[in-house]
Amino acid sequence: MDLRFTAEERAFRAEVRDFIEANLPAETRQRMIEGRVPTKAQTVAWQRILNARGWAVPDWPEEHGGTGWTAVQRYIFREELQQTPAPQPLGFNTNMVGPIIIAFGTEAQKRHFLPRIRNIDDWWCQGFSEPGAGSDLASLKTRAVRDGDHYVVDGQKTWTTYAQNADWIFCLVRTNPQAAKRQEGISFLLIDMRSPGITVRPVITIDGGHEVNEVFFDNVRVPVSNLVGEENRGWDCAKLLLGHERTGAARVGVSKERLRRLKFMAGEAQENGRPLIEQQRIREKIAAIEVELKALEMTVLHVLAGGRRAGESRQADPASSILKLRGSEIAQSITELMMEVAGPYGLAAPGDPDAEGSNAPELMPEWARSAAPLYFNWRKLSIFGGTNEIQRQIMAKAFMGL
Amino acid sequence: MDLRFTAEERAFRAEVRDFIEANLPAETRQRMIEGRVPTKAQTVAWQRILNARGWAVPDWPEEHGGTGWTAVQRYIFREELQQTPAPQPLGFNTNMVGPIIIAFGTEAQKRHFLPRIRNIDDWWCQGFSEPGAGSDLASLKTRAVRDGDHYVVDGQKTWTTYAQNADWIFCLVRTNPQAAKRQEGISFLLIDMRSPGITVRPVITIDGGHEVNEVFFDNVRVPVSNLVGEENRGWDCAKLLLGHERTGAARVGVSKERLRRLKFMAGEAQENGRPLIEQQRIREKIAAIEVELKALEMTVLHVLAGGRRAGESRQADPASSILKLRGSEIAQSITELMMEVAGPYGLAAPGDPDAEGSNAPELMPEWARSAAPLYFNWRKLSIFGGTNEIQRQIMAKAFMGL
Amino acid sequence: MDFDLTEEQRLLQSNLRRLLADHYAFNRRANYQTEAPGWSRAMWGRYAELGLLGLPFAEEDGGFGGGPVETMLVAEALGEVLALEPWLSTVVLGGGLLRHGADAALRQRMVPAIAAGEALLAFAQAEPQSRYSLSDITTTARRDGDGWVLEGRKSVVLHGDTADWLLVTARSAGARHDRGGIGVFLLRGDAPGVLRQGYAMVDGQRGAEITLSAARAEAVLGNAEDGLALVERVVDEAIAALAAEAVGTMSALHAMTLDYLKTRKQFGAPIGSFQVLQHRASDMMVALEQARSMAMYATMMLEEPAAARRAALSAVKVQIGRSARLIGQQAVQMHGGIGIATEYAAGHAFKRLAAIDTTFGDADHHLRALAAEVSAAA
Amino acid sequence: MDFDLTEEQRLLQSNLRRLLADHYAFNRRANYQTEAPGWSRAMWGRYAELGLLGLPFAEEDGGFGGGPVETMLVAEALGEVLALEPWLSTVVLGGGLLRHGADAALRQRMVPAIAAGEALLAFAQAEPQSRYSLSDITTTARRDGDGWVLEGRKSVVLHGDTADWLLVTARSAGARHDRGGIGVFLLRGDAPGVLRQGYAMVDGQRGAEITLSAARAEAVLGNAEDGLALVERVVDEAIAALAAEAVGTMSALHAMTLDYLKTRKQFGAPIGSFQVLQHRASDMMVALEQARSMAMYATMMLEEPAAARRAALSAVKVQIGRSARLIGQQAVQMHGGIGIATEYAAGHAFKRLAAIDTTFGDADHHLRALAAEVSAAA
Repeated sequence: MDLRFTAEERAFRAEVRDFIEANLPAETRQRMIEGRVPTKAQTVAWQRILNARGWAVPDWPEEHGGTGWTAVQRYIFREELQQTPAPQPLGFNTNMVGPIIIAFGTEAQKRHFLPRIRNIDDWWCQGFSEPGAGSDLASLKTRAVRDGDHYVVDGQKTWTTYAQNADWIFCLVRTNPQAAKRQEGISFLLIDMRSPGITVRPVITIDGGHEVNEVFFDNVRVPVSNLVGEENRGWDCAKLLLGHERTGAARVGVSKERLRRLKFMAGEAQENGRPLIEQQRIREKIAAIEVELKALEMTVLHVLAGGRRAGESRQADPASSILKLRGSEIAQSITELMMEVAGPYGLAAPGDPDAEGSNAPELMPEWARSAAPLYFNWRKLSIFGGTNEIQRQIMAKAFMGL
Repeated sequence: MDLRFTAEERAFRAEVRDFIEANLPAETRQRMIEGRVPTKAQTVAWQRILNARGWAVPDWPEEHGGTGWTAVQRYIFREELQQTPAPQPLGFNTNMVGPIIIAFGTEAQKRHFLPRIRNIDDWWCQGFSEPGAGSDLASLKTRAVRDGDHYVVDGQKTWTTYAQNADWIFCLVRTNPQAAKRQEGISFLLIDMRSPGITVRPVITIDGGHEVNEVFFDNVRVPVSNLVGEENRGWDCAKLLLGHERTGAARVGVSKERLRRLKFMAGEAQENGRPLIEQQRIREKIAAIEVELKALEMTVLHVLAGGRRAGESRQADPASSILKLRGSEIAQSITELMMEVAGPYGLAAPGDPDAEGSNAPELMPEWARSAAPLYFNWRKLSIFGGTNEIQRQIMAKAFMGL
Repeated sequence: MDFDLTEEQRLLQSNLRRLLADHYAFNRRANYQTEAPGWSRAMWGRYAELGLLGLPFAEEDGGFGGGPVETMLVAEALGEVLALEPWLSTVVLGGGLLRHGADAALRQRMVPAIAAGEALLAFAQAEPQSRYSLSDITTTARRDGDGWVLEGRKSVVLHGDTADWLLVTARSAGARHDRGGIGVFLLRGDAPGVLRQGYAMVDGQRGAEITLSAARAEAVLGNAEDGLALVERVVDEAIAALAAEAVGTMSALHAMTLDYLKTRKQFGAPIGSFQVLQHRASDMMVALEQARSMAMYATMMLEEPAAARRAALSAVKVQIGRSARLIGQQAVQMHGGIGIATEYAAGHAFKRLAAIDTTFGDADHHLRALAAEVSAAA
Repeated sequence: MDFDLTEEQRLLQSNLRRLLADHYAFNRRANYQTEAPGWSRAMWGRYAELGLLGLPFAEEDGGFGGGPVETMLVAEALGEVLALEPWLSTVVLGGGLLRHGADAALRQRMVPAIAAGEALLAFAQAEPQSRYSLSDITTTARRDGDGWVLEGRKSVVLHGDTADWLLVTARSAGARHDRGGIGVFLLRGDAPGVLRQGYAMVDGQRGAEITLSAARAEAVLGNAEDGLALVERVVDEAIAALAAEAVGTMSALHAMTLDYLKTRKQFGAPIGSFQVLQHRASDMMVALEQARSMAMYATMMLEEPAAARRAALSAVKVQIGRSARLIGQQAVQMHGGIGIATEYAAGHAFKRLAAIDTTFGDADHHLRALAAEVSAAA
């Protein structure tokens, strides 16, 4: 049992850090430090830099462009991206549709799509959630009816992140409404967003940002060749995603970076002419979050190194739920504290300057701008990706037999 | 709407306070300040002083010795007792068996028992809970079988507070095991604790104290004349108690007194040669509890003054649950903080010096002695009298229609 | 002790609630927000008709003689619908400064216009560096003939963009943090030297950054060096009103959440049938009741001597902040995704509650103030 | 990075767990508590046989060369059964002081006796006024010939009543709070001038108040004026051991609670079928996992330089305190009445966890220490 990083792992971290320092465009980094989401162009440009270096898809098999890194190396890579901060790989591409095509796709699908996914030649979005089917995915209603060489898709998806950027959408659709179980009769389709009959309606969130959308399908014709896996077996694809990426939800690197930002803000904000960071209570709150984040980081490393006793079999390990739960709670507590530190200026926050209803950012100090929008936006962290209530339920049922 | 006490109410408070100051034995008060439960003799002596003054049973109808006070006056009286602190009226006598006999008893029962209850000539205890029937009272199993002029009682009661002091016990017993509903077929019996067949077994709690007991009934013969109300209608009596005494559970006066004690302790305890009360974090924790207690007190006054909008009908008012919940949480948070203030000495706490396993109290400072025992003992506040989970359930079901 | 409302108070409450029910449905609120000033001039006229705008002023000044209880009732009702209009800034803040600080002549000049809905007021108190300190003032007031000329920058001024009149704190003497030397000055909003940059704040209310360059005051309220006590009193009154407004908002948000729990189905059952959400709703109910109790306490303590009043209002603000955070966050969480979509009311209530916490000192700021007064018991 | 145990470590763990399973059922623990020293001499002998007592000492001193991981495994297993014996005071505290502070001759004299179970040690550090400060020492050490004579009062000394040897901090120079001038002295427990009053502490462990009146030391560990760094190091090692012990206790308490939830019925169903209690159990599981992670972190950081080590161990103590409070309180709450009855194990685990929080500084004490180091980021 040696709980420290090895010399090789430390060297690897240095290599990654140096590469990011040398290659990440400064304005991308600054935008992210300010708490804003990178633009589509910034995300794509960075992914192409990584792809050129061979680091676009560390989690993929080497034959499809993966790096062959250990779990610890992949963790270090992700943490370095998060801490810089640099745009993270577009999850819909690299963590979702890519692995599914690798696991279930035809050779033709792999040949055509995988290189484009890696390089974000196609920006993908995810069509799973529907109105009335949030955490209860299996109750989805969007249907696809076979018509010759095509499926005809009708229905509605919601909470579709960055649909406005997307070239393609991967969807769960109902192909057999008569199936005995609700999970049966669902298929996994790849749909070109330029297809006639697709409408994207923006959903503006309370931070003023435009991240999510509703996507409507009205008689959309999808070639049968875009079916992934077997018809009516789309649930297998969905399940693959549930098992995937156990430690990413902890977002340790992101929270480290945001904590650093919080400490910067607390050095800038003043009360009675002194920086807030000098106040005992603020320091204690920061220290308390740092303790929690350290505990979370150790749990992540424990999982990565495979040393968890209960973790022999991936199925029986509650770690995913714990990491999601704590990761979101810690991230949210940082944004709460940012809001507190911003103080009155928090009320005047401009939101995403690209979004509607924004204020002139120059009226307020730069350090205070992102606090409120981030606080509001990150409420999603305990909702999306399986609510925190669902995580607690999973733990109780699956790991404690309650 | 005038949210302040009237001049009459303030004068009444002064009268009560003066009487307590003049008549409460100093050693009773000191014992309670130290966080110890008054002895049986102290409780009885004080109740007799109150009884002589005509203040033994303020909540009872005047014909049975009640004072005819308003709800606000009764609150002031109780709060003054709690804040002094003085022993509170023995609830089993004055709040439980007394009101039940008043509501359901025969004339003979009233004549015989009520004066003795008022004066604690008889010390009563309560036989409701059973092993396996904690919050689910209706599942009780102790049975009473009619045999001529007697019932023969067999079974077991548990968590029986001060059974070791008691002359009498009032019990819920099952008289008709075949009843359609579980609540039916239960009767309310008065049982002399000296009856052959009764065994009392002490249950020592983790603070080292002896407050609760198990009471075993083995062929105990109880005269039928000790049945209160109708046979098989004992649930009506139990329900009377549930509706009774809505604001007492808040324990505002007790918490005020314990907060004062906490602030005394924090003035005595030192770190680096300075009193703990000078530490910002301790002060903030105390201030936070004071805020919560003030909110609770205002809620109590609001209920008392009858001004709550939802409170027109007693049945439809969630106040009882809120008061019980917050009252117990606040009291527990004070004991937590006492434990913190006591510091290392908290570990050496002597517990109740009358109880087993006690240490020599003279080895540690007086101010630190009661912290740990009280912290341990008061865990009961969120368990007994309807757990806090039950209170939340009641609110959700009865008042929010969930 | 008496918690009952008078017949008149009941009437006021029900009339206002009816007005708001008729005109302040959530979709209309969104429309009001896009009107030129960022709120509804028509509603402002209706408030005037109903007597809201002159309510707390003395009858001899042209008001209706209402007290703290009336203000509480109005604030709570406005909070229920997340009203956008400058009632707090005009009637409670600006109006409060006039009531307690202006001489009879000035009051009698201003109050009728306020009551008629013809004068909007804003309180320009905070500065970029001042955070929650009421005495951290660098804006200066300089004697000029028999008047005053102001110089400085005021920040996040609630409804400062549309106000006809600004009430501005400025330093006529003393150093930056001194308690003495502060005056409250009345300026026309469009006076020469007043530069206003307005914006919508995160909760939909309007704010402004205001730069004063040799801006001439119309009047000073009382003594130009002695205004801090007045400011503290009026800020405490505003905290009491904010507490009541927050209670209204929390109460509406709790009700919205209960509705959602009863109608939204998941896994084949209304989500309100899940015990965890039931208990969460109970915790919200407790938090609401605590806040309501403290809003009443605030109302009751406004007439007490300054030290007791300030401590009480700090306690109120702590409780309001904590209840608001719990109720706001849990309401959003239980609504799921739609809790953070601008198309639904819940997220807006959540944001307004967050903003109220930050207005005139957040829960922690006031907790620190209370902690400073804690001492050992005998 | 490697979280796997070696084969030897696995064996140690399973042998110890087997021993405890055979001999430390809850009812036997109650019996041990009534034995003369308040714990089991027989168990102490078995620990010695298993090699626990010499484990962390170097082989050349007569030990078995174990490291922090071995100590963690032992502490966790002992925590699972709420073991009463003076392992922490003898092996971790007393033993740690000897390992890091004693010269080879003294080590080689003491260690074999410790390993054989023939020498019990206690660390007499705290004083009535010192609370959690390690440098607040008024006990004095005075040169007397070539030896030292001690005078003062030591308080709440863990297992001080039965210890054969006391390791006592005393001031040979400097003023009360000075970091310099502190030495660690070795005394026989029954030396003339040592008055010991033992008692059972709230968690069933033994404590003692010790008065030293011209008590003569057998040795001083290292320099008599320079002992604080040694004390800090050993206290950090003890915090790491306490963290692991707490993890064992929390883990057992969580398991006990799950058992209870599955077997105890109310309203016709196991109470574990109630969703609120299910989620509570999940929160306990999360708290346990956080504590476990930090116990490993503690183990990993013990060899780091003092400043990093102290900060890390403070973070550990904060997390352990918070997890312990949540798990302890919730376990009692879910057990209901029997959670606070001495006849059941849950309440004892709750009390031990509360005691661990208070030992060597509670969560808040260490949070303050961490907060002192927080600074603004660039």
